Amino acid sequence: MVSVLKRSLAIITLLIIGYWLAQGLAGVPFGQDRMLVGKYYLENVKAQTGAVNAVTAIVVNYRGFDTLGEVTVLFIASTGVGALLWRRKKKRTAKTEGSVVLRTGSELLFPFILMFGTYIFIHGHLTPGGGFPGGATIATAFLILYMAFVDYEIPHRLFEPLEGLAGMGYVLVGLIGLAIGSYFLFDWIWQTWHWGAANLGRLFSGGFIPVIYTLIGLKVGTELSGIVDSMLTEEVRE
Amino acid sequence: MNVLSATGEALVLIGTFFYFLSALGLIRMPDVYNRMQTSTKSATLGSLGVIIGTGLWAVGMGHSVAWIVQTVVVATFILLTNPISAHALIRGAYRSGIPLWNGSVVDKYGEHLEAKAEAAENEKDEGDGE
Amino acid sequence: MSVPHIGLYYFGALSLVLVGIYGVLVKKNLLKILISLSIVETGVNLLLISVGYITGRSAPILSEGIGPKQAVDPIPQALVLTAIVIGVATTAMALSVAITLYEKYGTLNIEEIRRLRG
Amino acid sequence: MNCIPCAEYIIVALMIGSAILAVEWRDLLAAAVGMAAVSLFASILFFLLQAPDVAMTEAAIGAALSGAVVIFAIKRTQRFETEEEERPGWWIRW
Repeated sequence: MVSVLKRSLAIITLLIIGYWLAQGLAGVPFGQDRMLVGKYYLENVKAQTGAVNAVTAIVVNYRGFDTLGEVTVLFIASTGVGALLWRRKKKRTAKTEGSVVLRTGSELLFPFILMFGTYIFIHGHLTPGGGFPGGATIATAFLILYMAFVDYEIPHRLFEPLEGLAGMGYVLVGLIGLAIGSYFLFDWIWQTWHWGAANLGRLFSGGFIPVIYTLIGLKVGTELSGIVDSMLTEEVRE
Repeated sequence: MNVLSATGEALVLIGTFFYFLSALGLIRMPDVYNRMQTSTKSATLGSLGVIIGTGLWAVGMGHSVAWIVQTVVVATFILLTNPISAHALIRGAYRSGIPLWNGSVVDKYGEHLEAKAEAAENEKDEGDGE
Repeated sequence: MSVPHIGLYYFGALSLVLVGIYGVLVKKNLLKILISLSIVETGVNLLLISVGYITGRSAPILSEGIGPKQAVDPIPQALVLTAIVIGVATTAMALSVAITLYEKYGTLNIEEIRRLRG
Repeated sequence: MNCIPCAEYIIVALMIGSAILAVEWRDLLAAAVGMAAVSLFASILFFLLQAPDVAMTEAAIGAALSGAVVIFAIKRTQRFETEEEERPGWWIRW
Protein backbone atom coordinates (compact mmCIF):
# COMPACT_ATOMS: atom_id res chain seq x y z
CA MET A 1 0.00 0.00 0.00
CA VAL A 2 1.31 3.34 -0.94
CA SER A 3 1.80 5.45 2.12
CA VAL A 4 -0.13 8.65 2.59
CA LEU A 5 3.09 10.60 3.05
CA LYS A 6 4.39 9.58 -0.34
CA ARG A 7 1.10 10.44 -1.99
CA SER A 8 0.91 13.87 -0.44
CA LEU A 9 4.55 14.59 -1.25
CA ALA A 10 3.89 13.62 -4.87
CA ILE A 11 0.80 15.81 -5.02
CA ILE A 12 2.65 18.83 -3.60
CA THR A 13 5.45 18.32 -6.14
CA LEU A 14 2.90 18.08 -8.91
CA LEU A 15 1.17 21.26 -7.78
CA ILE A 16 4.46 23.13 -7.94
CA ILE A 17 5.30 21.72 -11.38
CA GLY A 18 1.78 22.43 -12.61
CA TYR A 19 1.82 26.03 -11.41
CA TRP A 20 5.16 26.58 -13.07
CA LEU A 21 4.03 25.06 -16.37
CA ALA A 22 0.74 27.00 -16.31
CA GLN A 23 2.68 30.19 -15.66
CA GLY A 24 4.65 29.51 -18.78
CA LEU A 25 1.64 28.56 -20.86
CA ALA A 26 -0.30 31.66 -19.84
CA GLY A 27 2.14 33.64 -21.98
CA VAL A 28 1.17 31.59 -25.04
CA PRO A 29 -2.47 32.55 -25.65
CA PHE A 30 -4.65 29.88 -27.18
CA GLY A 31 -5.84 30.18 -30.76
CA GLN A 32 -3.74 33.07 -32.00
CA ASP A 33 -1.78 33.33 -35.19
CA ARG A 34 1.90 32.84 -34.45
CA MET A 35 3.04 31.05 -37.58
CA LEU A 36 6.51 31.84 -38.90
CA VAL A 37 7.77 28.93 -40.96
CA GLY A 38 4.31 27.47 -41.36
CA LYS A 39 3.20 30.49 -43.35
CA TYR A 40 5.96 29.95 -45.88
CA TYR A 41 5.07 26.27 -46.17
CA LEU A 42 1.38 26.99 -46.62
CA GLU A 43 1.95 29.61 -49.30
CA ASN A 44 4.39 27.59 -51.36
CA VAL A 45 3.24 24.02 -50.82
CA LYS A 46 1.30 23.70 -54.07
CA ALA A 47 3.99 25.21 -56.26
CA GLN A 48 6.96 23.51 -54.64
CA THR A 49 5.67 20.01 -53.97
CA GLY A 50 2.43 19.52 -55.89
CA ALA A 51 0.62 18.19 -52.82
CA VAL A 52 -2.66 19.55 -51.48
CA ASN A 53 -2.29 18.28 -47.92
CA ALA A 54 0.31 20.53 -46.29
CA VAL A 55 1.01 18.14 -43.40
CA THR A 56 1.98 15.36 -45.78
CA ALA A 57 4.17 17.70 -47.80
CA ILE A 58 6.02 18.74 -44.64
CA VAL A 59 6.45 15.19 -43.39
CA VAL A 60 7.74 13.74 -46.64
CA ASN A 61 9.13 16.58 -48.67
CA TYR A 62 10.36 19.48 -46.55
CA ARG A 63 11.42 17.29 -43.65
CA GLY A 64 12.03 14.01 -45.41
CA PHE A 65 15.37 13.46 -43.72
CA ASP A 66 13.71 13.70 -40.32
CA THR A 67 11.12 11.13 -41.38
CA LEU A 68 13.90 8.82 -42.50
CA GLY A 69 15.29 9.09 -38.98
CA GLU A 70 11.89 8.33 -37.48
CA VAL A 71 11.53 5.25 -39.66
CA THR A 72 14.97 4.16 -38.47
CA VAL A 73 13.88 4.59 -34.83
CA LEU A 74 10.80 2.49 -35.59
CA PHE A 75 12.98 -0.18 -37.16
CA ILE A 76 15.33 -0.23 -34.18
CA ALA A 77 12.42 -0.47 -31.73
CA SER A 78 10.86 -3.32 -33.66
CA THR A 79 14.18 -5.14 -33.85
CA GLY A 80 14.65 -4.56 -30.13
CA VAL A 81 11.30 -6.14 -29.32
CA GLY A 82 12.20 -9.10 -31.51
CA ALA A 83 15.62 -9.47 -29.89
CA LEU A 84 14.41 -9.14 -26.30
CA LEU A 85 11.65 -11.68 -26.73
CA TRP A 86 13.72 -14.08 -28.81
CA ARG A 87 13.55 -17.69 -27.72
CA ARG A 88 14.81 -20.84 -29.30
CA LYS A 89 11.40 -22.41 -29.74
CA LYS A 90 8.46 -20.08 -30.01
CA LYS A 91 4.83 -20.84 -30.50
CA ARG A 92 1.52 -19.20 -29.83
CA THR A 93 0.02 -20.44 -26.60
CA ALA A 94 -3.52 -19.10 -26.89
CA LYS A 95 -6.07 -21.57 -25.62
CA THR A 96 -9.46 -20.16 -26.54
CA GLU A 97 -10.47 -20.37 -30.14
CA GLY A 98 -12.57 -17.47 -31.37
CA SER A 99 -16.20 -18.23 -32.02
CA VAL A 100 -17.60 -18.99 -35.47
CA VAL A 101 -19.05 -15.51 -35.80
CA LEU A 102 -15.73 -13.86 -35.00
CA ARG A 103 -13.73 -16.09 -37.33
CA THR A 104 -16.09 -15.67 -40.27
CA GLY A 105 -16.42 -11.94 -39.70
CA SER A 106 -12.70 -11.32 -39.44
CA GLU A 107 -12.01 -13.36 -42.56
CA LEU A 108 -14.67 -11.37 -44.37
CA LEU A 109 -13.44 -7.99 -43.17
CA PHE A 110 -9.70 -8.58 -43.47
CA PRO A 111 -9.35 -7.67 -47.19
CA PHE A 112 -11.49 -4.58 -46.70
CA ILE A 113 -9.33 -3.34 -43.84
CA LEU A 114 -6.21 -3.95 -45.94
CA MET A 115 -7.84 -2.06 -48.81
CA PHE A 116 -8.70 0.84 -46.52
CA GLY A 117 -5.15 1.05 -45.22
CA THR A 118 -3.82 1.05 -48.77
CA TYR A 119 -6.29 3.76 -49.71
CA ILE A 120 -5.11 5.86 -46.79
CA PHE A 121 -1.47 5.78 -47.74
CA ILE A 122 -1.93 6.09 -51.49
CA HIS A 123 -4.11 9.17 -51.11
CA GLY A 124 -1.85 10.72 -48.48
CA HIS A 125 -1.15 13.86 -50.50
CA LEU A 126 -4.84 14.63 -51.07
CA THR A 127 -6.80 13.62 -47.98
CA PRO A 128 -5.93 13.32 -44.29
CA GLY A 129 -3.80 10.30 -43.69
CA GLY A 130 -0.58 9.04 -45.13
CA GLY A 131 1.85 6.26 -44.51
CA PHE A 132 1.78 6.26 -40.73
CA PRO A 133 -2.01 5.89 -40.19
CA GLY A 134 -2.25 3.56 -43.20
CA GLY A 135 0.44 1.29 -41.86
CA ALA A 136 -1.22 1.29 -38.44
CA THR A 137 -4.53 0.30 -40.04
CA ILE A 138 -2.85 -2.60 -41.85
CA ALA A 139 -1.26 -3.73 -38.59
CA THR A 140 -4.73 -3.61 -37.00
CA ALA A 141 -6.00 -5.98 -39.69
CA PHE A 142 -3.34 -8.52 -38.77
CA LEU A 143 -4.11 -7.95 -35.08
CA ILE A 144 -7.73 -8.93 -35.73
CA LEU A 145 -6.60 -12.17 -37.37
CA TYR A 146 -4.36 -12.87 -34.38
CA MET A 147 -7.34 -12.34 -32.08
CA ALA A 148 -9.67 -14.58 -34.04
CA PHE A 149 -7.48 -17.58 -34.81
CA VAL A 150 -5.49 -19.58 -32.30
CA ASP A 151 -2.64 -20.61 -34.56
CA TYR A 152 -2.43 -17.75 -37.03
CA GLU A 153 0.97 -16.24 -37.73
CA ILE A 154 1.95 -13.55 -40.16
CA PRO A 155 3.78 -14.78 -43.28
CA HIS A 156 7.30 -14.18 -41.98
CA ARG A 157 8.92 -15.16 -45.24
CA LEU A 158 7.07 -12.35 -47.00
CA PHE A 159 7.17 -9.73 -44.29
CA GLU A 160 10.84 -9.67 -43.34
CA PRO A 161 12.19 -9.01 -46.84
CA LEU A 162 9.36 -6.51 -47.44
CA GLU A 163 10.38 -4.57 -44.33
CA GLY A 164 13.99 -4.33 -45.45
CA LEU A 165 13.15 -3.56 -49.05
CA ALA A 166 10.81 -0.72 -48.07
CA GLY A 167 13.51 0.92 -45.97
CA MET A 168 16.04 0.46 -48.74
CA GLY A 169 13.62 1.88 -51.26
CA TYR A 170 13.28 5.06 -49.19
CA VAL A 171 17.04 5.59 -49.20
CA LEU A 172 17.19 4.70 -52.89
CA VAL A 173 14.58 7.29 -53.83
CA GLY A 174 16.62 9.83 -51.91
CA LEU A 175 19.87 8.76 -53.59
CA ILE A 176 18.36 9.20 -57.07
CA GLY A 177 17.90 12.85 -56.20
CA LEU A 178 21.57 13.01 -55.23
CA ALA A 179 22.59 11.25 -58.42
CA ILE A 180 20.87 13.61 -60.82
CA GLY A 181 22.78 16.53 -59.46
CA SER A 182 21.02 17.87 -56.43
CA TYR A 183 20.70 17.06 -52.72
CA PHE A 184 19.63 13.95 -50.83
CA LEU A 185 15.84 13.37 -50.91
CA PHE A 186 15.45 15.89 -53.74
CA ASP A 187 11.96 15.67 -55.23
CA TRP A 188 13.10 14.61 -58.68
CA ILE A 189 9.66 13.67 -60.01
CA TRP A 190 8.18 17.09 -59.36
CA GLN A 191 11.13 19.47 -59.61
CA THR A 192 12.72 18.24 -62.82
CA TRP A 193 9.79 16.95 -64.86
CA HIS A 194 6.81 18.74 -63.29
CA TRP A 195 5.05 15.43 -63.73
CA GLY A 196 1.40 15.78 -62.83
CA ALA A 197 1.29 19.56 -62.79
CA ALA A 198 -1.82 19.47 -64.97
CA ASN A 199 -3.95 17.52 -62.54
CA LEU A 200 -3.08 19.10 -59.21
CA GLY A 201 -5.40 17.78 -56.53
CA ARG A 202 -5.95 14.44 -58.25
CA LEU A 203 -4.30 11.12 -57.60
CA PHE A 204 -1.42 11.31 -60.09
CA SER A 205 0.31 14.37 -58.72
CA GLY A 206 2.40 15.31 -55.75
CA GLY A 207 5.83 14.36 -57.02
CA PHE A 208 7.42 11.53 -55.04
CA ILE A 209 5.10 11.85 -52.05
CA PRO A 210 2.85 8.88 -53.00
CA VAL A 211 5.89 6.73 -53.75
CA ILE A 212 7.58 7.43 -50.43
CA TYR A 213 4.35 7.19 -48.48
CA THR A 214 3.65 3.78 -50.01
CA LEU A 215 7.07 2.64 -48.84
CA ILE A 216 6.54 4.13 -45.36
CA GLY A 217 3.10 2.52 -45.13
CA LEU A 218 4.48 -0.90 -46.01
CA LYS A 219 7.31 -0.48 -43.51
CA VAL A 220 5.12 0.73 -40.64
CA GLY A 221 2.53 -1.98 -41.29
CA THR A 222 5.03 -4.81 -41.39
CA GLU A 223 6.95 -3.59 -38.35
CA LEU A 224 3.90 -3.04 -36.14
CA SER A 225 2.50 -6.45 -37.06
CA GLY A 226 5.95 -7.87 -36.34
CA ILE A 227 5.80 -6.29 -32.87
CA VAL A 228 2.37 -7.85 -32.32
CA ASP A 229 3.71 -11.20 -33.46
CA SER A 230 6.71 -11.20 -31.16
CA MET A 231 4.61 -10.08 -28.17
CA LEU A 232 2.12 -12.89 -28.73
CA THR A 233 4.40 -15.86 -29.28
CA GLU A 234 5.82 -17.43 -26.15
CA GLU A 235 8.48 -19.97 -25.42
CA VAL A 236 7.36 -23.58 -25.41
CA ARG A 237 8.88 -25.74 -22.72
CA GLU A 238 9.28 -29.36 -23.54
CA MET B 1 -37.53 20.53 -49.64
CA ASN B 2 -38.83 17.47 -51.42
CA VAL B 3 -39.70 13.86 -50.69
CA LEU B 4 -36.11 12.66 -50.46
CA SER B 5 -34.95 15.17 -47.91
CA ALA B 6 -38.16 14.73 -45.90
CA THR B 7 -37.51 10.97 -45.79
CA GLY B 8 -33.92 11.65 -44.76
CA GLU B 9 -35.00 13.89 -41.92
CA ALA B 10 -37.50 11.30 -40.73
CA LEU B 11 -34.78 8.62 -40.81
CA VAL B 12 -32.42 10.82 -38.79
CA LEU B 13 -35.18 11.39 -36.24
CA ILE B 14 -35.88 7.65 -35.97
CA GLY B 15 -32.16 6.97 -35.57
CA THR B 16 -31.90 9.54 -32.80
CA PHE B 17 -34.86 7.92 -31.06
CA PHE B 18 -33.08 4.56 -31.13
CA TYR B 19 -29.93 6.20 -29.74
CA PHE B 20 -32.04 7.51 -26.89
CA LEU B 21 -33.49 4.04 -26.28
CA SER B 22 -30.00 2.54 -26.18
CA ALA B 23 -28.80 5.12 -23.67
CA LEU B 24 -31.91 4.46 -21.57
CA GLY B 25 -31.27 0.71 -21.66
CA LEU B 26 -27.67 1.28 -20.59
CA ILE B 27 -29.00 2.82 -17.38
CA ARG B 28 -32.03 0.64 -16.78
CA MET B 29 -30.84 -2.89 -17.48
CA PRO B 30 -29.71 -5.08 -14.59
CA ASP B 31 -26.51 -6.85 -15.73
CA VAL B 32 -23.70 -6.69 -18.28
CA TYR B 33 -25.31 -8.95 -20.85
CA ASN B 34 -28.63 -7.13 -20.98
CA ARG B 35 -26.91 -3.75 -21.11
CA MET B 36 -24.62 -4.87 -23.90
CA GLN B 37 -27.53 -6.28 -25.86
CA THR B 38 -29.68 -3.20 -25.63
CA SER B 39 -26.86 -0.79 -26.33
CA THR B 40 -25.49 -2.66 -29.32
CA LYS B 41 -28.74 -3.56 -30.99
CA SER B 42 -30.39 -0.21 -30.85
CA ALA B 43 -27.17 1.73 -31.41
CA THR B 44 -26.58 -0.22 -34.62
CA LEU B 45 -30.08 0.52 -35.82
CA GLY B 46 -29.78 4.16 -34.80
CA SER B 47 -26.47 4.55 -36.65
CA LEU B 48 -27.97 3.02 -39.78
CA GLY B 49 -30.90 5.40 -39.62
CA VAL B 50 -28.79 8.49 -39.00
CA ILE B 51 -26.18 7.69 -41.65
CA ILE B 52 -28.54 6.70 -44.48
CA GLY B 53 -30.84 9.54 -43.51
CA THR B 54 -27.97 12.01 -43.87
CA GLY B 55 -27.20 10.67 -47.33
CA LEU B 56 -30.81 10.94 -48.48
CA TRP B 57 -31.09 14.40 -46.99
CA ALA B 58 -27.99 15.63 -48.81
CA VAL B 59 -29.20 14.20 -52.13
CA GLY B 60 -32.57 15.80 -51.60
CA MET B 61 -30.91 19.16 -50.89
CA GLY B 62 -29.26 19.00 -54.30
CA HIS B 63 -25.80 17.64 -53.53
CA SER B 64 -24.22 14.95 -55.66
CA VAL B 65 -25.23 11.27 -55.65
CA ALA B 66 -21.83 10.37 -54.15
CA TRP B 67 -23.30 11.22 -50.74
CA ILE B 68 -25.79 8.36 -50.77
CA VAL B 69 -23.22 5.89 -52.16
CA GLN B 70 -20.69 6.76 -49.47
CA THR B 71 -23.23 6.63 -46.67
CA VAL B 72 -24.54 3.26 -47.85
CA VAL B 73 -21.00 1.87 -47.82
CA VAL B 74 -20.39 3.23 -44.32
CA ALA B 75 -23.71 1.81 -43.13
CA THR B 76 -22.87 -1.61 -44.57
CA PHE B 77 -19.61 -1.74 -42.70
CA ILE B 78 -21.21 -0.63 -39.47
CA LEU B 79 -23.83 -3.35 -39.94
CA LEU B 80 -21.04 -5.88 -40.41
CA THR B 81 -18.63 -4.85 -37.67
CA ASN B 82 -20.74 -3.64 -34.76
CA PRO B 83 -22.56 -6.93 -33.96
CA ILE B 84 -19.33 -8.92 -34.37
CA SER B 85 -17.45 -6.76 -31.89
CA ALA B 86 -20.35 -6.88 -29.44
CA HIS B 87 -20.47 -10.66 -29.77
CA ALA B 88 -16.74 -10.98 -29.07
CA LEU B 89 -17.02 -8.65 -26.06
CA ILE B 90 -19.93 -10.57 -24.56
CA ARG B 91 -18.21 -13.90 -25.12
CA GLY B 92 -15.12 -12.58 -23.38
CA ALA B 93 -17.25 -11.32 -20.51
CA TYR B 94 -18.91 -14.72 -20.12
CA ARG B 95 -15.64 -16.61 -20.20
CA SER B 96 -14.06 -14.33 -17.61
CA GLY B 97 -16.80 -15.38 -15.20
CA ILE B 98 -19.13 -12.43 -14.83
CA PRO B 99 -22.36 -13.79 -13.31
CA LEU B 100 -25.74 -13.54 -14.97
CA TRP B 101 -28.58 -11.53 -13.49
CA ASN B 102 -30.62 -13.41 -10.87
CA GLY B 103 -33.75 -13.35 -12.98
CA SER B 104 -32.26 -14.82 -16.15
CA VAL B 105 -33.87 -18.03 -17.34
CA VAL B 106 -31.96 -19.06 -20.45
CA ASP B 107 -28.21 -19.74 -20.59
CA LYS B 108 -27.63 -21.45 -23.91
CA TYR B 109 -23.90 -20.74 -24.05
CA GLY B 110 -23.35 -22.22 -20.61
CA GLU B 111 -25.28 -25.34 -21.59
CA HIS B 112 -23.21 -25.57 -24.75
CA LEU B 113 -19.97 -25.30 -22.81
CA GLU B 114 -21.11 -27.93 -20.31
CA ALA B 115 -22.12 -30.33 -23.06
CA LYS B 116 -18.75 -29.82 -24.70
CA ALA B 117 -16.90 -30.45 -21.44
CA GLU B 118 -18.95 -33.60 -20.80
CA ALA B 119 -18.24 -34.90 -24.28
CA ALA B 120 -14.53 -34.32 -23.75
CA GLU B 121 -14.73 -36.11 -20.39
CA ASN B 122 -16.50 -39.13 -21.88
CA GLU B 123 -13.97 -39.35 -24.66
CA LYS B 124 -11.14 -39.25 -22.17
CA ASP B 125 -12.73 -41.99 -20.06
CA GLU B 126 -13.18 -44.22 -23.07
CA GLY B 127 -9.60 -43.60 -24.08
CA ASP B 128 -8.47 -44.61 -20.57
CA GLY B 129 -10.61 -47.72 -20.71
CA GLU B 130 -9.03 -48.89 -23.86
CA MET C 1 0.43 34.49 -6.28
CA SER C 2 -2.41 34.48 -8.70
CA VAL C 3 -3.77 31.55 -10.62
CA PRO C 4 -2.67 31.90 -14.25
CA HIS C 5 -5.44 31.80 -16.81
CA ILE C 6 -4.98 29.16 -19.51
CA GLY C 7 -7.34 27.79 -22.15
CA LEU C 8 -9.37 24.60 -21.96
CA TYR C 9 -7.12 22.52 -24.19
CA TYR C 10 -4.01 23.66 -22.35
CA PHE C 11 -5.73 22.65 -19.12
CA GLY C 12 -6.58 19.19 -20.46
CA ALA C 13 -3.08 18.56 -21.79
CA LEU C 14 -1.44 19.83 -18.60
CA SER C 15 -3.73 17.67 -16.46
CA LEU C 16 -2.83 14.57 -18.47
CA VAL C 17 0.88 15.30 -18.03
CA LEU C 18 0.47 15.85 -14.28
CA VAL C 19 -1.65 12.73 -13.77
CA GLY C 20 0.94 10.69 -15.66
CA ILE C 21 3.81 12.10 -13.60
CA TYR C 22 1.84 11.28 -10.44
CA GLY C 23 1.56 7.67 -11.60
CA VAL C 24 5.27 7.50 -12.33
CA LEU C 25 6.14 8.93 -8.90
CA VAL C 26 3.77 6.94 -6.72
CA LYS C 27 3.17 3.55 -8.32
CA LYS C 28 5.57 0.66 -7.96
CA ASN C 29 4.38 -1.68 -10.67
CA LEU C 30 6.42 -1.51 -13.87
CA LEU C 31 3.45 -1.92 -16.19
CA LYS C 32 1.56 0.80 -14.34
CA ILE C 33 4.55 3.12 -14.75
CA LEU C 34 4.57 2.42 -18.49
CA ILE C 35 0.83 3.11 -18.72
CA SER C 36 1.42 6.44 -16.93
CA LEU C 37 4.22 7.30 -19.35
CA SER C 38 1.88 6.61 -22.24
CA ILE C 39 -0.64 9.03 -20.74
CA VAL C 40 2.10 11.68 -20.43
CA GLU C 41 2.89 11.15 -24.09
CA THR C 42 -0.74 11.70 -25.10
CA GLY C 43 -0.80 14.89 -23.04
CA VAL C 44 2.33 16.27 -24.69
CA ASN C 45 0.93 15.52 -28.14
CA LEU C 46 -2.30 17.31 -27.26
CA LEU C 47 -0.32 20.30 -25.97
CA LEU C 48 1.68 20.57 -29.20
CA ILE C 49 -1.40 20.39 -31.40
CA SER C 50 -3.27 22.97 -29.34
CA VAL C 51 -0.33 25.38 -29.53
CA GLY C 52 -0.61 25.21 -33.31
CA TYR C 53 -4.35 25.85 -33.41
CA ILE C 54 -5.69 29.18 -34.67
CA THR C 55 -9.27 30.14 -33.90
CA GLY C 56 -11.66 30.02 -36.82
CA ARG C 57 -9.36 28.36 -39.32
CA SER C 58 -9.66 24.92 -40.85
CA ALA C 59 -7.38 21.96 -41.44
CA PRO C 60 -4.25 22.51 -43.60
CA ILE C 61 -5.62 20.75 -46.67
CA LEU C 62 -5.65 23.35 -49.40
CA SER C 63 -8.68 22.24 -51.38
CA GLU C 64 -11.26 24.56 -52.90
CA GLY C 65 -12.15 27.49 -50.73
CA ILE C 66 -9.31 27.04 -48.28
CA GLY C 67 -6.32 29.17 -49.07
CA PRO C 68 -3.08 29.63 -47.13
CA LYS C 69 -4.81 32.31 -45.06
CA GLN C 70 -7.51 29.97 -43.76
CA ALA C 71 -5.39 27.08 -42.48
CA VAL C 72 -3.96 26.26 -39.07
CA ASP C 73 -0.26 25.74 -38.43
CA PRO C 74 0.78 22.46 -40.12
CA ILE C 75 4.16 21.98 -38.47
CA PRO C 76 3.05 20.68 -35.02
CA GLN C 77 0.70 18.28 -36.77
CA ALA C 78 3.54 16.94 -38.89
CA LEU C 79 5.68 16.47 -35.79
CA VAL C 80 2.97 14.75 -33.74
CA LEU C 81 1.98 12.47 -36.62
CA THR C 82 5.32 10.70 -36.51
CA ALA C 83 5.68 10.97 -32.72
CA ILE C 84 2.57 8.85 -32.09
CA VAL C 85 3.84 5.93 -34.17
CA ILE C 86 7.29 6.13 -32.60
CA GLY C 87 5.59 6.25 -29.19
CA VAL C 88 3.79 2.95 -29.59
CA ALA C 89 6.95 1.26 -30.87
CA THR C 90 9.04 2.46 -27.93
CA THR C 91 6.25 1.52 -25.51
CA ALA C 92 6.26 -1.98 -26.96
CA MET C 93 10.01 -2.18 -26.49
CA ALA C 94 9.77 -1.06 -22.86
CA LEU C 95 7.01 -3.62 -22.28
CA SER C 96 9.21 -6.37 -23.66
CA VAL C 97 11.96 -5.30 -21.25
CA ALA C 98 9.36 -5.58 -18.47
CA ILE C 99 8.38 -9.07 -19.67
CA THR C 100 12.02 -10.16 -19.65
CA LEU C 101 12.43 -8.79 -16.10
CA TYR C 102 9.32 -10.67 -14.98
CA GLU C 103 10.62 -13.90 -16.44
CA LYS C 104 13.92 -13.43 -14.61
CA TYR C 105 12.73 -12.19 -11.20
CA GLY C 106 9.13 -13.32 -11.03
CA THR C 107 7.86 -9.91 -9.97
CA LEU C 108 7.10 -6.51 -11.44
CA ASN C 109 7.60 -4.49 -8.25
CA ILE C 110 10.52 -2.17 -8.87
CA GLU C 111 11.71 -2.27 -5.26
CA GLU C 112 11.88 -6.05 -5.26
CA ILE C 113 13.78 -6.02 -8.51
CA ARG C 114 16.29 -3.56 -7.09
CA ARG C 115 16.79 -5.69 -3.99
CA LEU C 116 17.47 -8.82 -6.00
CA ARG C 117 20.29 -7.20 -7.91
CA GLY C 118 23.79 -8.62 -7.84
CA MET D 1 -27.81 27.16 -30.53
CA ASN D 2 -24.15 26.39 -31.05
CA CYS D 3 -22.98 24.02 -28.35
CA ILE D 4 -19.57 22.88 -29.56
CA PRO D 5 -17.86 24.40 -26.46
CA CYS D 6 -19.96 22.32 -24.04
CA ALA D 7 -19.00 19.19 -25.96
CA GLU D 8 -15.38 20.22 -25.61
CA TYR D 9 -15.76 20.69 -21.86
CA ILE D 10 -17.45 17.29 -21.50
CA ILE D 11 -14.80 15.51 -23.54
CA VAL D 12 -11.92 17.11 -21.63
CA ALA D 13 -13.57 16.17 -18.33
CA LEU D 14 -14.09 12.57 -19.48
CA MET D 15 -10.49 12.39 -20.68
CA ILE D 16 -9.05 13.59 -17.38
CA GLY D 17 -11.38 11.24 -15.50
CA SER D 18 -10.24 8.24 -17.56
CA ALA D 19 -6.61 9.23 -17.02
CA ILE D 20 -7.07 9.37 -13.23
CA LEU D 21 -8.87 6.02 -13.25
CA ALA D 22 -6.21 4.46 -15.48
CA VAL D 23 -3.53 5.50 -13.00
CA GLU D 24 -5.49 4.58 -9.87
CA TRP D 25 -7.08 1.24 -10.78
CA ARG D 26 -5.23 -1.69 -9.29
CA ASP D 27 -6.46 -4.08 -11.95
CA LEU D 28 -3.96 -3.60 -14.78
CA LEU D 29 -6.38 -4.86 -17.42
CA ALA D 30 -8.83 -2.13 -16.49
CA ALA D 31 -5.96 0.39 -16.47
CA ALA D 32 -5.08 -0.59 -20.05
CA VAL D 33 -8.67 -0.01 -21.09
CA GLY D 34 -8.57 3.37 -19.35
CA MET D 35 -5.44 4.27 -21.30
CA ALA D 36 -7.18 3.37 -24.56
CA ALA D 37 -10.11 5.58 -23.52
CA VAL D 38 -7.74 8.51 -22.92
CA SER D 39 -6.36 8.03 -26.43
CA LEU D 40 -9.85 7.88 -27.92
CA PHE D 41 -10.98 11.12 -26.26
CA ALA D 42 -7.71 12.77 -27.24
CA SER D 43 -8.37 11.73 -30.82
CA ILE D 44 -11.75 13.48 -30.73
CA LEU D 45 -10.00 16.59 -29.38
CA PHE D 46 -7.43 16.40 -32.18
CA PHE D 47 -10.26 16.39 -34.67
CA LEU D 48 -11.86 19.42 -33.01
CA LEU D 49 -8.46 21.17 -33.16
CA GLN D 50 -8.50 20.77 -36.98
CA ALA D 51 -5.86 18.06 -37.15
CA PRO D 52 -7.57 15.17 -38.99
CA ASP D 53 -4.31 13.40 -39.83
CA VAL D 54 -3.29 13.22 -36.20
CA ALA D 55 -6.80 12.18 -35.18
CA MET D 56 -6.73 9.23 -37.57
CA THR D 57 -3.31 8.13 -36.39
CA GLU D 58 -4.24 8.44 -32.74
CA ALA D 59 -7.48 6.50 -33.23
CA ALA D 60 -5.73 3.67 -35.05
CA ILE D 61 -2.68 3.50 -32.78
CA GLY D 62 -3.78 4.71 -29.37
CA ALA D 63 -7.10 2.98 -29.17
CA ALA D 64 -6.25 -0.28 -30.91
CA LEU D 65 -2.56 -1.14 -31.07
CA SER D 66 -1.28 0.49 -27.89
CA GLY D 67 -3.97 -1.07 -25.71
CA ALA D 68 -3.47 -4.42 -27.40
CA VAL D 69 0.28 -4.36 -26.79
CA VAL D 70 -0.22 -3.55 -23.09
CA ILE D 71 -2.81 -6.32 -22.77
CA PHE D 72 -0.41 -8.83 -24.33
CA ALA D 73 2.24 -7.81 -21.81
CA ILE D 74 -0.29 -8.27 -18.97
CA LYS D 75 -1.15 -11.71 -20.35
CA ARG D 76 2.49 -12.73 -20.12
CA THR D 77 3.10 -11.28 -16.64
CA GLN D 78 0.47 -10.75 -13.93
CA ARG D 79 -2.91 -9.13 -13.89
CA PHE D 80 -2.97 -7.29 -10.57
CA GLU D 81 -0.71 -4.57 -9.38
CA THR D 82 0.42 -6.22 -6.16
CA GLU D 83 1.37 -9.78 -5.41
CA GLU D 84 -1.63 -10.62 -3.26
CA GLU D 85 -4.59 -12.23 -4.91
CA GLU D 86 -7.25 -9.64 -5.55
CA ARG D 87 -10.77 -9.85 -6.79
CA PRO D 88 -11.96 -7.82 -9.72
CA GLY D 89 -13.35 -4.54 -8.46
CA TRP D 90 -16.87 -3.31 -8.08
CA TRP D 91 -16.94 -1.88 -11.57
CA ILE D 92 -17.09 -5.40 -12.98
CA ARG D 93 -19.51 -6.89 -10.50
CA TRP D 94 -21.85 -3.92 -10.71
